[in-house]
Amino acid sequence: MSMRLPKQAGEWISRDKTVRFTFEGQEYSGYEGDTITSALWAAGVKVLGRSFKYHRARGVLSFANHDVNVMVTDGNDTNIRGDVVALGNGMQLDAVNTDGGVLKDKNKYIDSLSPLLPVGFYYKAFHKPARLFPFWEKIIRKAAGLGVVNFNYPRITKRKLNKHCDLLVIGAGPSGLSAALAAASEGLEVVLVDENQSLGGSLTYDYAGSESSRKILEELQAKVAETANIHVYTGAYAAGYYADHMVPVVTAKGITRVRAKAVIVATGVFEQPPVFHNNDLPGVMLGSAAQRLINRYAVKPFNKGVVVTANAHGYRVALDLLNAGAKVAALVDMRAEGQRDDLVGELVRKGVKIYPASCVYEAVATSDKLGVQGAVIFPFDEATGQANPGKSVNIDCDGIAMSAGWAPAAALLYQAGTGMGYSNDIQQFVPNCLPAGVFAAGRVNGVYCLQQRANDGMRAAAEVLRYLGKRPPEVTVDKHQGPSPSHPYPFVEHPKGKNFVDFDEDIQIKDFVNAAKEGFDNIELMKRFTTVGMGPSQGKHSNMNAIRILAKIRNLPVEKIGTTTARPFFHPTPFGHLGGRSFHSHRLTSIHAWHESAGAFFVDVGAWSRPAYYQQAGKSKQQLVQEEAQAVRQTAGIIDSGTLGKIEVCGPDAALFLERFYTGKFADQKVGTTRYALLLDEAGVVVDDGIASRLADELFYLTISTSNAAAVYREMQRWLQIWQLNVGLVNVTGAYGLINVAGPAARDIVGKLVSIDLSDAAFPMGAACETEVLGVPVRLVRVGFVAHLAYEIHMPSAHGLNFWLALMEAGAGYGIRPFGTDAQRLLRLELGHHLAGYDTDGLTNPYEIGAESALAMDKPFFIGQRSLKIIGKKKVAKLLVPFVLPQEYSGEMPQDCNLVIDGAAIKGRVTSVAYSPAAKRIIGLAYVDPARNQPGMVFDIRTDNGSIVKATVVETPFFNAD
Amino acid sequence: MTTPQTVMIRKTPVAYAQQALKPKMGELNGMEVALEFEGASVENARKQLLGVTDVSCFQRFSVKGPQAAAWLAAKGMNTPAAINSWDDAAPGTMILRLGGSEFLLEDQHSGDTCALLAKGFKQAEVAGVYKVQRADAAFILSGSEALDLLSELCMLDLRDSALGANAVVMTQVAGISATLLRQTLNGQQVYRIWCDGTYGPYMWDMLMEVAKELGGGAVGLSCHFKK
Amino acid sequence: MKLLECPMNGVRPLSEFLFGGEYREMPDPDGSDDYEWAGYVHYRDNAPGVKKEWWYHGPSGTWFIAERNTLTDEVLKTYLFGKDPSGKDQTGSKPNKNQTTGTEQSI
Amino acid sequence: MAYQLLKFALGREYKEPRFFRDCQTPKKSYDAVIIGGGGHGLAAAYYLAKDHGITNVAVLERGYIGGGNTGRNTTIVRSNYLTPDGVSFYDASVKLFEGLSTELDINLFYSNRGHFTLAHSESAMRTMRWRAEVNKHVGVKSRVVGTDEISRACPQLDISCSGKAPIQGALYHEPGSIARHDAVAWGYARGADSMGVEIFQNTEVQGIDVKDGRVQGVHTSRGYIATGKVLSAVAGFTPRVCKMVNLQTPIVIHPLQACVSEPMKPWLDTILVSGSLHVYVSQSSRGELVMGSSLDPYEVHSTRSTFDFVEGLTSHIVDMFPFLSNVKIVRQWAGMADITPDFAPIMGNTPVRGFYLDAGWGTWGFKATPISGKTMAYTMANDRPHELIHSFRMSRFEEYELTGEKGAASVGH
Repeated sequence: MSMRLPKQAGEWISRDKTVRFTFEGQEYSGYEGDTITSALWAAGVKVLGRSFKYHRARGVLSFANHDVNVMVTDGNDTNIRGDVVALGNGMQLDAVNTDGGVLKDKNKYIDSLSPLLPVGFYYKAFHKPARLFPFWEKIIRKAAGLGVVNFNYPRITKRKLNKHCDLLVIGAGPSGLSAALAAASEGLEVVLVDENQSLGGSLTYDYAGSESSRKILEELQAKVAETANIHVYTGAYAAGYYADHMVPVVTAKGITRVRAKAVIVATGVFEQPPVFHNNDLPGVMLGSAAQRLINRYAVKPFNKGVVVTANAHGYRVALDLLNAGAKVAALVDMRAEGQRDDLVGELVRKGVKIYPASCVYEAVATSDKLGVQGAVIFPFDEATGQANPGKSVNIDCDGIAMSAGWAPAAALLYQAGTGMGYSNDIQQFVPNCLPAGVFAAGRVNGVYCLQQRANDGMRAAAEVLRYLGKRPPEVTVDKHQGPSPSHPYPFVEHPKGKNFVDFDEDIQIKDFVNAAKEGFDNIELMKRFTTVGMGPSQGKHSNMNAIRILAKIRNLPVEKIGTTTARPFFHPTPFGHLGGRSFHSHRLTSIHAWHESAGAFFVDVGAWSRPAYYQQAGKSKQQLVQEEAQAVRQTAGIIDSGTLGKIEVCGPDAALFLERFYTGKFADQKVGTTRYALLLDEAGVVVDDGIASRLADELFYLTISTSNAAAVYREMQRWLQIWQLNVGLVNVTGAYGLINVAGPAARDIVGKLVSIDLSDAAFPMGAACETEVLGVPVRLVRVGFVAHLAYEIHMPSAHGLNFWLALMEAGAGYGIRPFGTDAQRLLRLELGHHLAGYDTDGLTNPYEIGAESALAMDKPFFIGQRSLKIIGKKKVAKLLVPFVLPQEYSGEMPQDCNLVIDGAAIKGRVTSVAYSPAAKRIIGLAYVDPARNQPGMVFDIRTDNGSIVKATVVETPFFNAD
Repeated sequence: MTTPQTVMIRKTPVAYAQQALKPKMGELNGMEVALEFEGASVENARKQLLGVTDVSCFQRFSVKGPQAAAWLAAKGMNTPAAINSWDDAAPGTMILRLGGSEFLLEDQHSGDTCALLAKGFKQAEVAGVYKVQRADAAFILSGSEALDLLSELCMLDLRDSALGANAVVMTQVAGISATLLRQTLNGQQVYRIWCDGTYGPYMWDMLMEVAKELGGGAVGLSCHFKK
Repeated sequence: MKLLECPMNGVRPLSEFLFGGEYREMPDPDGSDDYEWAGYVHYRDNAPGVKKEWWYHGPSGTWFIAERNTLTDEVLKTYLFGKDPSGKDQTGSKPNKNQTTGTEQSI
Repeated sequence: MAYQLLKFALGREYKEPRFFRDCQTPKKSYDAVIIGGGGHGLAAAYYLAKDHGITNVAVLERGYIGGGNTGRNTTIVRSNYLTPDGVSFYDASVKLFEGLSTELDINLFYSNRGHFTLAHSESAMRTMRWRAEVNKHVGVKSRVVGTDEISRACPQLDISCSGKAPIQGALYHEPGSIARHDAVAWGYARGADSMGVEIFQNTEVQGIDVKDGRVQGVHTSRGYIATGKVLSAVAGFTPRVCKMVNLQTPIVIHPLQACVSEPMKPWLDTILVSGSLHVYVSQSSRGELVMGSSLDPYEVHSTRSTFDFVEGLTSHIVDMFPFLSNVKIVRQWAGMADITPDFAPIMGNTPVRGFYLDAGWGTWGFKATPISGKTMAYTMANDRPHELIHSFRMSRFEEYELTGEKGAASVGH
């Protein structure tokens, strides 16, 4: 039976655009503008989902983005919220969390088992005997969760934007709209956000029956539309409040991080369900939900209904129902005094019977338990909260609208650090101490009268202007008059329970009572034990009622109970939105394209991509790495080392600076030479090592290992500030390219390009100079890290490829071969050099790697020196030594990080191990017992498969260079 | 020794990222540069909507140190008085004051101011001035949607009301350090972005990825500078 | 994201900064015994309160001092090392035997 | 067993007793006072009573029990550490956990799911081997596995991580488990309470009385309590409590954040950790994905949430599981972690006689709950550190004998 109404004045649907869809296999149609729920309800479908725990039938509850029991899947996406997600043509929808469909859910039997499953039952069952728990756990895990995830769902990248404004107004109801307009008229740039598709907040449903309120709404909407400095985001929710007024605003398209100078929270209130037996049946809904159905979507909530209320709002709901052509069989007012204004007369004139001082004791379920067939009304003693069974009235109806009170939508205020106090005038938490730059207006601020809500918006805007240094006129807001909009205790006990407080988690009144009996009688423990508020709606309709129940149990005023902490997000927010377009930055040298075309296999080193080795068809990595290394030993190899950190230290105090920064001496270093530079931290731990080339009296050029470059430069900057030396630091890591040509033919190859004398006498190991190559100024350094004869050429990085090509050409006749980081690691190992960060870890001190010779302990100061004086008094715990395996060794190849074992004790580990084609045996570095560090001594390495290999300590280099 | 006599042409730092687009390349200041991607009519329209242009080939010269400002002034350069601001150092050459005591000069399109300064700089002769070797990837971002693009890649408020006409900001763009300012080029307000050249391909890719979504794309150098 | 004011570059989102730890005056290495030195390296009063901290603005390479309440995460002020505008700052005020003048302060 | 459920159905009155008494007025003195009613403090109280017969004990909790990091962590239990001492210690914890539901008679949902630490680079693979070798040496089941085995355990995982950080392999740790964190605290509280320990919630310690280098008592919001032994088990608040006895430590407080998705039908059966992507994720018995990341990058003594955390985390999760794009995050939260320079705890006696420290837990506190309780109870009862915690002694810092956990710690949850 169609529940669609004739055109309603402010309706959000487009009747000329029909939308066809299916739900649980049945075909339906709705209109563009419908949500899934409104279209189904219009089509007369009332069972929209099943509850999480007991699998009870559920329909509309809030119709405000917390109908968590109405989640559907379209086969592609899951956990789609029917109450707010727009209907799309061709959607094929099914309810989640059912076994066999929403009507015939095979799990509905769990409802009748509910007495077996009291609060916290799972803590008390299934664990004995322990061996059976995995069996029970499988069953429990099968029952867990809501929707089924589609593993083929595509990756979606949403944009994440940044927006700056003077004022962010969250909520475009009467107070938010008034606030935005007032602030904008004073010239502020305003962002106005509302989660609905249309501005107006409660004006789009609550006062919708009234001509005058519609006029107010239209005027406000028109004014906002013509105000250029109000930027409106509809269909957008403020997901959370973060430090310094940053509020991510979420729409279907993505997230905008709004950074405001001030924020007005005008988020309104959530209607709270009164609690009675079967208050969850499809057809029982909040009054505001009924109004939304009628006034936004032109859908009749039910044909003949009962309104249960404890405030004026319920009377307006009844009027809206009557206007929509529904019969109102009774209006049940829980208050002893009932309502005392014109609304009463109006309803009575329209034939509605009013039951003051009464309650709905239970909703009577239809025989199939899928809907309402009546309501049982009992007199209600407001003072004691007791229903009196004496004079009950049974009323036939197919729906119940509930309006007993509200809870502030104050999550953002809490997150901002707002102090909230409980107002007995309105039985609601209201802000009483707002953080700087954060303001509240409207019902979330405890202001209920429509005119005063607009005033309150203007008042908040005036406070914002004052906060921003302007002088606006004072705006006053009248204090709340008349009866409270919320009932202090709208709960009706029932021997059969099923009076739901939390619809997400199926939590009933007795669950709270029992939790308290077991000692979980403060709000946080109660939340954890009962799981109230932990479902997807995050307590929007349950937290306040939980607090009221606990206050009653403990016989304390509500404010003594306090609230649980409100965490982001306001509404659940998709991974894809939050992740957005992730920035995966990376650095490439100017030779990258060449490496790629030469078959390089790249590895990430910090932000850089570096060739690990160059692939060739039919050859293994192992083979290629050996070949690349052999080329260096036999003729020449070439490697792109442009990723190394490069720092210039210049100025009169340059040498002094380095003497303090590094462990060695630099003051007496001759121009044109290089020195080893070892950096420690203040605890004496090895941080990095590199090479310092003195290019002029006042110019040192440092190379730093790739992954430490940025950190070392930062530390140089920091210490320079502390020491106040006359030094300039220039980080030229990206500005210079670096190519290393190594091997016996290196001199001949490099000599083809450079004009200076490269002979050992003129340019020995450790020499460095500035010269010109190919007409370009370069820095040339003779190094010995991977081979005894090797040259580093440092050139402006845009010339890197040219130099690479020129060197390849120059070396062609010698069989020059590019090599990657894998071969480099092997080559330096063959020479016995350790790699900082590879052969050391975050706690290694220089004594453990045998670096005493690099420590100028006689200097007045260097970073880490004082700690070394302490460490130096202690016995070294482990020592890095070079080792070899017997040439004939044919067992399992030891790997890096295999342990050095002595009986039952771990003595150390292998840090580098490889087969050396030059030494023709397996060589490596390992930490060993310091007592076993002498050449010729033997220690045990345990390989992956557990076998013990005898390794022998040797001296380096591992092979005879001649 | 066999030094080639011809001057070697450098590749732009973003060449790697551009190669798939197969732009028409030319040479400026000794560097290869993409002159045109899809033809003048497409790129002229794109320039108005959202265009990304590689101008890494512009000549640059940079110094830092306590005496840097004085040294530049002595060389006849106009230096900005305020920190983090830019100005014209000389006709056709802009100068960015990066923080307090570092200066970046850039010849717009062509010119030899930077080359002359570089030639005239001898480290040993000037105290308190240190040459800063640079290898920037540099971009022009033009068009009505440029701010929209930047609002995704940069967290700063870059509206005209917040970003002064002569302001220089050192910030993060697409998660990496970059220098950014706005400038008027042939009557059009454009944004200029510099980052370390080794991040150039990444930056180009990110700018293009977002630009394409917004209907924009690559614009060749010729579209902004008719030779 | 939290905002922080770099003394050279103004207010920026926290993602542009690196935390450099608490600023602590180094004791005279020659004048302190092993225990005192180990205490300087390892021990600190890390109860919440206003602390002087090192922060680094990455895009410009600027180290500076922030006085921050570590309980509320509120930044009271920021300034370059040794340049507390109130003049109360003791950082770097100790005479340094090797200190020279004409240094470059902001790099 | 399930017959327990019938008991609930048949009884007319709800007869479940209180978990623990509602203590309001402390006695004048106790044999020991434990500051901090989290898992660690309650476990220490439990083992003091059970193992050492010391039952005249007060546990003082500023808020409510289990409300600190016990209730904020992502509930992972494992022992695949790097140092032999670390592995042995946590292995002892895992073994206690395995029998804990039975011992405390509460279902902790201790769920053995297996734990993969993903390696996205060769250097990460080296560290995995290092950990595996040490674990094997100590008898803990950890081994280096290839991508095929990871895919078998979690076929939904994109091994290439959307091409951004291809997975090379992993350290597989068979005993890796998750548990219901709150229940651990409640179980220990009930156990301790039943043996006579008094638990005071909403009770703040305002000062500690020390005379001649010895603890004399504590000043609380419920009055002065005399005692000769005080244990501080207050992760996140350690520096504040240490200040009361003028003790400086290397501990710095950094927030650690986590978040949870909406419930979905369980599909992720294992625990996944990625150091390079700063992600750890498992799926709870409620069907929620429970996720965390690395520590916040700077010191803050508060539990505020940041948006950057959840942005970074989700982008990495989507790299691993692209199909989660439209699945939603429900809630994020934070705890405060004690961080030490070597990523190992500080446990044992202190220079202040009678003041014992159970601190410096970084991000690993939950998994150590039983063993920390047991070893600290031993340490307090005997006034000398239990042998399992020797390398976690505070004096290691001034002795420059830091533990080696730092070597492998990128993300270590």
